[in-house]
Amino acid sequence: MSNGNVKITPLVLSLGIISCVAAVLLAWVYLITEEPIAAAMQQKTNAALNEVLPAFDNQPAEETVIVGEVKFYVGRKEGQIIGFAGETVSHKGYGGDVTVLAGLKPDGTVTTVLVTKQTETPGLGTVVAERKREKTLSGLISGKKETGLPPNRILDQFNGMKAEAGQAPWAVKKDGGTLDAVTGATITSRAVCGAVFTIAETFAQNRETLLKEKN
Amino acid sequence: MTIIITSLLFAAILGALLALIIGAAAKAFAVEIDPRIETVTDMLPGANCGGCGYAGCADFAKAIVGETVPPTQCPVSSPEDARRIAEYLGITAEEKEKAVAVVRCSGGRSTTLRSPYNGITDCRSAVVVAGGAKGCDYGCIGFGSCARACPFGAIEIRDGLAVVHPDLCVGCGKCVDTCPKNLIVLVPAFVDVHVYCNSPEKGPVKRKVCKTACIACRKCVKAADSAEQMNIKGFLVETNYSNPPLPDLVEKAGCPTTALRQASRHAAGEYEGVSK
Amino acid sequence: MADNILTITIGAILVNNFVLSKFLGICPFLGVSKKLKTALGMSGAVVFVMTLASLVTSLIYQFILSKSFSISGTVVNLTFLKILVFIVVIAALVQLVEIILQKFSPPLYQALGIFLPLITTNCAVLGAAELNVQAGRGVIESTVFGFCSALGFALALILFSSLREKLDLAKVPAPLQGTAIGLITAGILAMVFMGFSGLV
Amino acid sequence: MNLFKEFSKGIFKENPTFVLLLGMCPTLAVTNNAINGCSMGLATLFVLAGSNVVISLIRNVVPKKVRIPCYIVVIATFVTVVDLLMQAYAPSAIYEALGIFIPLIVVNCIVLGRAEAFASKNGILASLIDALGMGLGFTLSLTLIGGLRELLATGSLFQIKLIEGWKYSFMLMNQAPGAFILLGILLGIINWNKLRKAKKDGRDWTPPGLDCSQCNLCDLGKR
Amino acid sequence: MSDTEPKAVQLPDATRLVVSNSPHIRGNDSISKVMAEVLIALLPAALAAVWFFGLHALRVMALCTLGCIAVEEIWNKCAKRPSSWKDGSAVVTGLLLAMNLSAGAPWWICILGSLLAIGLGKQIFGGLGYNPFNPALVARVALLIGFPQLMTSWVAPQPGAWTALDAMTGATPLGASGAAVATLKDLFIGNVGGCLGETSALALLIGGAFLIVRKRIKWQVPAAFIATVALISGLVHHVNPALTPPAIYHVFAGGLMIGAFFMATDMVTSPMTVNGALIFGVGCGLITSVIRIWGGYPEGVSFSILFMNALTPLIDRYTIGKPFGYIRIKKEAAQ
Amino acid sequence: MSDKPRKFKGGVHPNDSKALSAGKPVQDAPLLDKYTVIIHQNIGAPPELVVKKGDVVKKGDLLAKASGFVSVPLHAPTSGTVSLIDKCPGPACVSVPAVTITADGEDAWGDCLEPIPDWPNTDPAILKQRVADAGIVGMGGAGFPSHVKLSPTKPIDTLILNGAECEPYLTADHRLMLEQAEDVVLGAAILARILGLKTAVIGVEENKPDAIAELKKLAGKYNVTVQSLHVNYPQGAEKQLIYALTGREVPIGGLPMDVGCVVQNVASAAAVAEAVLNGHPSIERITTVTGEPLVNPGNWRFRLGTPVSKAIEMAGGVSVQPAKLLLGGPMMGFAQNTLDVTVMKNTSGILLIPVETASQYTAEPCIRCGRCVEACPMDILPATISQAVENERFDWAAQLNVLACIECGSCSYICPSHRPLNQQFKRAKAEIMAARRKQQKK
Repeated sequence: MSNGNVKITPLVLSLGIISCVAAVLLAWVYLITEEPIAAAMQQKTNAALNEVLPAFDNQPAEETVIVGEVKFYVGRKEGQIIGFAGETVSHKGYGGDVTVLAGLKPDGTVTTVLVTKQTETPGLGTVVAERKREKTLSGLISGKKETGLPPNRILDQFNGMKAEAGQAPWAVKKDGGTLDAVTGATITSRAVCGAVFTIAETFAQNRETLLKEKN
Repeated sequence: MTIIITSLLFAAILGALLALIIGAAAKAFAVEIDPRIETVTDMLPGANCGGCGYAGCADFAKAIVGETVPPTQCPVSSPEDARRIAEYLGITAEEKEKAVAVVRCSGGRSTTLRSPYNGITDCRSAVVVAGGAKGCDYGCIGFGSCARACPFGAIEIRDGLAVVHPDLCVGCGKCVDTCPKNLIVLVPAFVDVHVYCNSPEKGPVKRKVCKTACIACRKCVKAADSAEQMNIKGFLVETNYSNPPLPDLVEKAGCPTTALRQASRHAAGEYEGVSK
Repeated sequence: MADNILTITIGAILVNNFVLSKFLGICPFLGVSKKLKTALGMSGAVVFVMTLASLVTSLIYQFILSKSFSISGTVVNLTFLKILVFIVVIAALVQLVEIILQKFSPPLYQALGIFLPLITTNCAVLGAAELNVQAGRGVIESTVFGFCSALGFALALILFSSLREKLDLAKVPAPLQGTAIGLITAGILAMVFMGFSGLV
Repeated sequence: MNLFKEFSKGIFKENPTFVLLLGMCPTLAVTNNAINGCSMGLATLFVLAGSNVVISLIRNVVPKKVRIPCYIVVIATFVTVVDLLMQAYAPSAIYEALGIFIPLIVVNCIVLGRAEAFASKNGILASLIDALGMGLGFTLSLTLIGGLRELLATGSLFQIKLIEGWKYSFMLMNQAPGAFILLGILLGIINWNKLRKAKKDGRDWTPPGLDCSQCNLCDLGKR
Repeated sequence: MSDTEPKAVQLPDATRLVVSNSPHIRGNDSISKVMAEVLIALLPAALAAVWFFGLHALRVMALCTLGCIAVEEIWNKCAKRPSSWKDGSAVVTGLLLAMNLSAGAPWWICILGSLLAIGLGKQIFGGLGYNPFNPALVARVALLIGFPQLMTSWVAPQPGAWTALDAMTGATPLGASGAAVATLKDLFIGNVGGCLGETSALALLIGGAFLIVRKRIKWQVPAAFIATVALISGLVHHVNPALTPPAIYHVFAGGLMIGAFFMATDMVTSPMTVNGALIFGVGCGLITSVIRIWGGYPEGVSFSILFMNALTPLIDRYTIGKPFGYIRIKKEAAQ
Repeated sequence: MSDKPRKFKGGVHPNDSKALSAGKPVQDAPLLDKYTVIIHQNIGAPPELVVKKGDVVKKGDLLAKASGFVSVPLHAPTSGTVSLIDKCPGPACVSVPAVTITADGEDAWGDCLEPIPDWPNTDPAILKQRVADAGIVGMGGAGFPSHVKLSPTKPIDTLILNGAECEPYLTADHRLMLEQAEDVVLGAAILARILGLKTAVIGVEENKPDAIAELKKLAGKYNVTVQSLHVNYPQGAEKQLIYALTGREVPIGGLPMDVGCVVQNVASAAAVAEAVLNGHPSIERITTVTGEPLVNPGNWRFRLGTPVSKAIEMAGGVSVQPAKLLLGGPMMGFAQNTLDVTVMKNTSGILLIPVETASQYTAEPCIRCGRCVEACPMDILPATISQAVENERFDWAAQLNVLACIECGSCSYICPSHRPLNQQFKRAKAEIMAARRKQQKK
C-alpha cells in the first residue's frame, strides 16, 4: 500500500464537513444551554448571598457597587440597608483564584465569610475554604435536619472583626499575625485572609459613600 | 441563528485548513508500510520467545514477509499455522518436523558424584567455579538455568538434574544456549529413545563418578533392528536421529547402566535418579 | 510581571507539578518511563510542543475565541468552541512539527519523532491550554506557563524513569510488579513534591 | 448473547481502568470521593457512547489519513456538549470539582482508543454496546476508587459519614499521593488474584508491564 | 576414618570438601552488625528523648519498634519469605520512625506509621536493599500529609518528669521569631518541643560522630547537608532578618541533625560514591532551606531527603568515578 | 625512592594467619615413587608432549616442548619411566591431561641445559632463550610464561620483582626471600640485563622485615633496590604493585609494559637464577602447606606433580575435617574437591580452611553500604555491577567496566551482605567475552 498519490480533496471535504457539522451542533447546544447556565450561576450567587446577608427583600445581585477590587452587593429590607456582601477574587490561591464573599454589617463588622469559588487542593486547601455539613448515617436515618451555616474554623475567626481604613493587613501566624492557618494550607489561608481584609478595609474606606448609595 | 452561521464558517475554515495541511504532508512524505506484516504477526503465536532467531514475533513476521525466512522457522506454531501463513503470502512452506529438547545427562544427585557447593545457584555462574563442582566434567549441573530460560515451563529440575517434559516442550531451543555444558540438543519429537550421557571419557572413568553413564558396551547397538540405528562415537553411543530405533529397543537392549532411556518415561520419573 | 513569571515558573515546575499534583499527562508518564533514554526524548518533545501549543492556543483564544463581536445586531462569542478548536489545533500543530522536523532537522526528528504522535493525546498539552484560559493568563504568561509545566513534567518523568530503572532490579513481590509498583512509586514521588507546597 | 459479551467485557475482562490501564489521568484526579468519580465516569460514558456511534457511522466515509483528526473532532464535540450540559444542569459543586477534567475527556485514551480499536471496525449497535460496557466499567471503577479514597480519608461514603465521632481525616488519601498509592495497591490485589488463578490453572501469567503496550494509538509500546 | 590404624596420618575426607568461588575467607561484617551500630548511635538521642519527654517517649519508641518488627514478620509470612527482623533493619526503621513522632503521638499513629514505613516504604519494593526511599521518612511524610494538625502539635519538654504530657502549639524555633521560642542552649541540649529525635542536637552529634568514626556513614553527606543549610539560611537572614532566624537556629533546631546524620546517610537510599554523597548532601540542604524559609510546611528535612532519594539513581549514574587505569585509555584513544 | 612503605587505593586487610608457617624453614620434600605432572601449566598454548608411555626419562628431561611463543616446555621432575599418559584432576576441578612418571629412585639429572656463569657478559637474547627453555612461568599464581613478559613491544624503564605476597596464610615467597635471597637478587639482576635495564625494584610487604633486611644486605651488590610496601591486600596484584611503586596506572585491558614496567614474581626470579647459573629447568617450587586443621603446617620444596594428598601427609595430616581445600591463597585460590590434584609451577600454597572461617554464607540483599566501592582497588562499582549481573544485564555490566575487575575478591571479603560478588564478576566477564567472540565471528 503506497500513499504517494493521496487525493487531497476528499480529505479536505471530509474533515471540513465533519467540523461544520460539529460546529453547528455545538452552536445549537450552546443556544439551548445558554440560559440555564446563566440561571444556574445567578442561583448560586443568590444562595451565597442568602447565607451572608440578613434576611433581605430586594435583589442584591442586581444592586451592586464596584469599588476597587471589591464588588459590593447591597442588602435591604423594606428599603433600609441592612448589610453588605463584599466579593473579591484573590489571585494568591494555591491552585488558582479564590473568590471570597464576606457579609458586613453596615458598621463594617464582618458577619460571615464564604469562599464561593476555589480550586484548592482537596482535603487541604479546601479545609480552609469549605463549609460543609457532614451527613452522618444516623442523621440520615433519624431524618433530623440541621440548619444554619456549617462552621469552619478558619473562616469563622473573621466573624466580628472590623477593619479601620489604612490599617496594617491582617495576617496569619506564620507571617507574624494573629490568625490561625491550616497546616499545609498556609497559602490558601493567607489568600482568604488577604481577601477578607481587602473587603473589610475597602468597606471601611468607602463606608460613607456606600451607605449613601441610592438610599 | 447568527451564532450558528458564524461557528459554521469558523469551523469550516479551520477544518479545511487542517485537512489541507495534513493532506499535503501525507502527499509530500509518503511512508510505505506493508500491511501484510501486521496480519502475519497476528497469525504467529505471539509468545515472543525468540526461538526463530528474531527479536520477537513482529520482527519475525517482517522477515517472513520479506521472504528471507520460511514461516516454518517458528518453533512454536504448528505446521498448519505455518501453512496458513504461507498460503496467505502465496509462498510455499516446506514442512518442518517438530523438535524437542533432550538433556543428555542422567546424573541426578543420587547417581553421580558431587561436591558440596557454596555460591550462586545458577549453572552459568557455577561453571566459572570448579566447573560446577561435579565429579563428571560433562554432566548436568542441575541449578536450573535452562528451566528458568524455558518460556513454556517444560524443564523441571529433579534431584539436581534437568528433565525435559517432551509433551510441554515446543522445541524453541532457548535452553540450548543457556546450558554451559552444552548438554541440550534439539531432536525430532517422534523419537523417544535417547542416550542420556554426554561424557566422551572412557567407560571406567565414567563409572567411577556416575552410575548411569553410557559405558559403550554396545548392547543397544547389537539389539537394534539395524546397525545404523545407534551410532558409536568414541566411548559414547548416540541415537541416529535420521534412522531412529523404536521405543522397544530400551527393553530389548537392557542397558546395564540405564543410560539408554525413553524420554517419556524419563520425564515420568521411571528411572533411577529421576524418580519423583 | 517579573514576579508573576517567577511564581509561574516555580509553581508549574515544583509546586503544581503537572504529573504529580495535577494528574496531567499520566499516560506518557507511565508509558515512556521504562528507560531513561526514552524519558529524555519524550521530555524534549513535550517541552517543545507544549511551549508552542500554549503560545498558539493562547493567541487563538485571546484574539478570536474570547472576543465578543457583533454581527448583524447579535452578539457572538465563540468561547464554546474552545475545546474543539484547541484539540484540533494541537493535533495539527503536532503533525506540522513532525513534518517540519523531518524535513529540516533529521537528527532532531530521530530523537523526538517517535514521541510526537503520542503528544496529541497527552492531556498535559490540552490541560495547559485550558488552565491558561481558566487563569486568564496573557500570551507571554501562557507561553511561560506552558514551558514551565512541560519542564515540571520532564522533571517528574526523568526522576520516575531513573527510579524505575532501579526498580527493575528490585525483587518486587510478583503481584505488585509492573504498573502497580510504578503507581506506588509515583505516589511516593507525589508525596515528596507536596513538600514544595506553599512555595508560591 | 454476543452483544451481552461485548457489554460485559468492558466491566470485567477488559475493564479500562484495572485491566487496560487507560484513562489514568481522570482516574487519579477526580476520584477524591465517590460522587466525583461517579460523575466523571458518567460524563465519559456519555462521550464514549456518542462518539462511538458517530464514528461507527462515518467509519467508511472518512479517508484513512485524516481518520484520527476526524475522530478527535467528533469526540471534542461530544465533550463540549457534556461540558455545556453539566454547566447548565449539574450541581455546581460537582462541575467545579471535575474542573478541567471534563474538557480533558477529549484526550482520554479510552475514548480515542475505543474509537480506533472498536468503533472504526464495527457496526453501530456493537459500537454502542461496547461503549456502554466500557463506560460503565470505567464509571464503576472510578466510583470504587473514589469511594475507597473517601472512606479511607474521611470515613464517609457518598459524603455520608459512616463512622461517627471519628475526628481525624487521613488527608493523604484525599490528595495526589493517595490516589497513586491506592490505585497501585488495588492493581496489586487484582494481579494477586489473577496470579493465584493462573497458578491454579497451571498457566504462566505476568502482571502487565508499565508501558504503552495497551494503547494502540501509536506503536511506541511495541518498540 | 582411620580408627584401625591410629598412627596413620589422617587425611581430609575429599567428598566433604566444599567447592566455592574465591575469596574463601570473609570479613566478619554483617548487616546485623551494621544495624546494631546504628542503634548504638541512636542510643544517646533515645535517652535524651526519654529524659525530656518521659515515659511517653519510651512508649512511642516501643510501639514503633515493635510495630515495625510485627509488620515485617507478617509481611514475610504472607509473602512466604524468610524471617528477616533479626537483621535489625526493621528495628532501626522503627526507632527512626519514633524519632520522627511527637511524644504525644497516639498509639494508632505509631502502628499506622510502622505499617507505612515497612509496608509502603520497604517491603513493597522487595525488602531491605531495594527500597528507593527511606522507609521511616516515607512513613513520616505520609503521616505529616495525612494528619497535618496531629503531626505538628508537639509536647512540651519536661526534663526528668516521667509522666507529664503537656501539649503545645506548633510554633517552632524555625519561624521568623525563632529566638523567642527557645534559647540556643536549650536547642543544643534539647530542651525544646518537637519530635523525639528533633530535640537534642548534642545527643545526635554524639551518635553521628560515632557512626562517622566507625565508618558506617559517609561524613560527606551530613557535612554538605548542614553546611548548605547554614550557608543559605545565613545568607537569607543576613539579607532579610524578618524572614528567617539566624543560621545557628537552622542548624540546631528541627530535624536537621537527625536527618543529616541518620536519615540522609541511610545506605540503601543514598549515593554510593563520594562525589555522589556530596551532591546528595548539598541537594538536601538546598531543598531543606527553601522549604523551611519559603515553603508551606514548617520543616523541610524529610521532604528534601526523600527528594534526593528519588534523585539518587541519577546521581549514582552520573557520578560513577573513572576506574583505575581509565584515563590512559582515553589518552591513547585521543592520540 | 623514599623508604616509606608504598600503597595503593582501596584494598582490604584480612587477618593474614601467616604465623602458622612463616617461621618454618623450607624443607625438601622426600622423593615419591610417582609424580603426575599436569601438562598444561602455563597461560597460553599447552606444550606438545614429546614422550610416550614406557619412555625412560631423567630428571630435567623434556616431557613436552613449547608449542608456540606463548607456551613453555615441561620437564621431568625426577628420573623414571613414563607409566601413564591420561587425564587427572586439574586445579579447576576439571580433568586435564597429565603425564605420570614412576620414579626409579635414583633422581639422576639428565643432560641439562648448559650453565651460563658469565651471565653479565652474555647476550641478553641468549639469557632470554634460557628463561624460555627452562619453562619458567609466573610462579605467583597466574602462570604466565616469563619469557613473554621479557619480550616487551614497548619501551621498558622499570623491572619490578613482586615479593609482596599479600595473600593471607602464604609464606612461600617469604621463606624464599629469606633463605635464597641471593638467588632472588641475582635473578633480578639477570632479568634486568635481559631487559637492558641497570636496576630492578623488589617490592616486599613490610610484614616481612627479616626478608627485607636479608634482601637489602645483597641489594647493593647487584644494583637492586628493595622497597617496603604497605600491608594491604591485593598489594601483590600486578597493577596495584606498579601503582604503589611507580604511581603509574596500567590501563584497563592493558599490560604492565604499557606503562614501561615488567613485573616478575620473586620465585620466578629465583628460578631464573637457577636456570642460568646451574642450568636447571623449572621442576620444583616452594609451596606453603598450611591451614588451621593441619597438624604441622610448613613450607616445602615440592617437585611438580606431587599429589596434594602426599603434601598433606608431609604436613602431618589433619586434626579435624577442613571445610575447604585450596590451591593458592584464601583470597584468590581455587577450591578443590579431590586430594589427587598435583602441585604445579604456580602452586604457591596448599591451604586447608577450617569450617569456622570458611565463607559459607547465604547472600543477603545489597544494602548499598559502599564498602565494596571503597575496597575495590580498581575503582569500579561492585555493588551496581552485581545487581546488573543478577538480572543478567551483561551489557550494563560491561558499561560499568566489569572487565577491569582483577578478581581479587576484596569486595566479596568486605561485603556485609555476604554477596558472591567475585563469582558474579567472573561470570559477567565470561559472558561478555563470549558475546564479543560471537560478535566477531559474525
